[in-house]
Amino acid sequence: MKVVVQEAAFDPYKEVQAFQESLPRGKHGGVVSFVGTMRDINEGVDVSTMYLDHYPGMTEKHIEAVCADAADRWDIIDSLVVHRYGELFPNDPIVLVAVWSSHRAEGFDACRFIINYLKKKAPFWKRETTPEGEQRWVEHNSRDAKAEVADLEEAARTA
Amino acid sequence: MKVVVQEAAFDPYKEVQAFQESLPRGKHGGVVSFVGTMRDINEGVDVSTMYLDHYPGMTEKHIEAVCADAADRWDIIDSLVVHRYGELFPNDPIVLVAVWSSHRAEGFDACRFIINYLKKKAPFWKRETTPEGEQRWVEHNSRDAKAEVADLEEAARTA
Amino acid sequence: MNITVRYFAGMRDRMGCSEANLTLDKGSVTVADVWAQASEGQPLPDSTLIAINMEYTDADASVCEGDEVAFFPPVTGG
Amino acid sequence: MNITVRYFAGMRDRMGCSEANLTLDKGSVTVADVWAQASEGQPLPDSTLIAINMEYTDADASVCEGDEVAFFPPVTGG
Repeated sequence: MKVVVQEAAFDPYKEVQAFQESLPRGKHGGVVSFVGTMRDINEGVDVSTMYLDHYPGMTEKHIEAVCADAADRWDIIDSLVVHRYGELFPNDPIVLVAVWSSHRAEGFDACRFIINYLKKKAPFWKRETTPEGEQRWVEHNSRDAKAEVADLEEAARTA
Repeated sequence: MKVVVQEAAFDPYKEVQAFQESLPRGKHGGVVSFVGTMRDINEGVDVSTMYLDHYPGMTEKHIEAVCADAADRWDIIDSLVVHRYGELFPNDPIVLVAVWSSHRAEGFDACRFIINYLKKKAPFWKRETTPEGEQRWVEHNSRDAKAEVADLEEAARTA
Repeated sequence: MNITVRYFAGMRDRMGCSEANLTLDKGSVTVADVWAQASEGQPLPDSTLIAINMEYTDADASVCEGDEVAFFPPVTGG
Repeated sequence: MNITVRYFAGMRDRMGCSEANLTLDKGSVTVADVWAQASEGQPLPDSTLIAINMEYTDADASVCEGDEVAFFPPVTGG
């Protein structure tokens, strides 16, 4: 398992290939990857730049916990997460999640689990700047966040 | 939508990046990709090379139909499939499925759908060679194939 | 009626060829008729998949002049 | 009891700082007590998330000497 939280821009597919070099050859049957990229529009408003705030230390800790949880739940070979913070521009990769497994079903399940839980648990906050220079913190766009965290803890306990 | 069936080896992530260059910048929020690679063991038997037979024309036609079906079912931006045939070696990428979408849930669903249905409908056949030079056609390892195709047609009709 | 028959993978090995041109006398022909003539009366293996002009079908389907009928084992790609 | 308090994102803007060191007189202290002193009596916004030493918790949790208590809005990464 490898988790990197960095300010520098990255090439997600170079990261996948570099990490794969460290794995035994011929053992994995599939790699499922998700690359989240910055869009130039959010909820109907144009966005020209984005700043990603984070809580150093807590971020890594919770992403690692999510990856470890995925490895407990599914039979996977390894996982890699790279997540940026700081200033981002449209089309920039924000996050990469890649999962190597013998069989594809486990890879899809684990990759989706990691990105879903990362988005719920890893302390990152997006602040968007419009072309007019207006800044706003992106708000959580689903139901009450506390209830969601409670659901997550409950799901983790009962799994 | 782009579907390529080729004999030559390929770098799946170069294909993803090259195809992405053709898409409008800043519009997709995520890319989900699956890369299936050749393992050096199958059902407990070592495998040193694999030959992938296919039905030229029918293969492309059915992969394209699966991608079109995915685009009907989910709100995705575009999809790319590259699949090899001919002689393969362990660790070689066999297939790439990549799906671009605004939101990740649709990307995961569509990518998984495409690889699952491709494996059921696209006419490819694997013949493995063991280190001792023994050759065997890989047999369908799930339940009765005809029932499965019927299930698929039924699912397609009622979706 | 002239028909092209194609075989793939294990079916090619079994039939000893990948493609054959058949002429059938009947006016109305099904896939089962094509198989019977092509195989000289062998039973069609249970799990065989069938395509007419690259579309999946079954042994009861009608075959027309110029059709390409393919017989092959369950697919194992991806 | 000495506590470090940290704020992120909109909470940092609201509080006008990212970090503060607090000294509390009480022997037994909860997150709610820390917030009350740090915010000089402001109500805790409804959706605020709380972490003690980088683990999620709630306003009733006990706080110990040297703990780092963080207050922040719902997360929006990924």
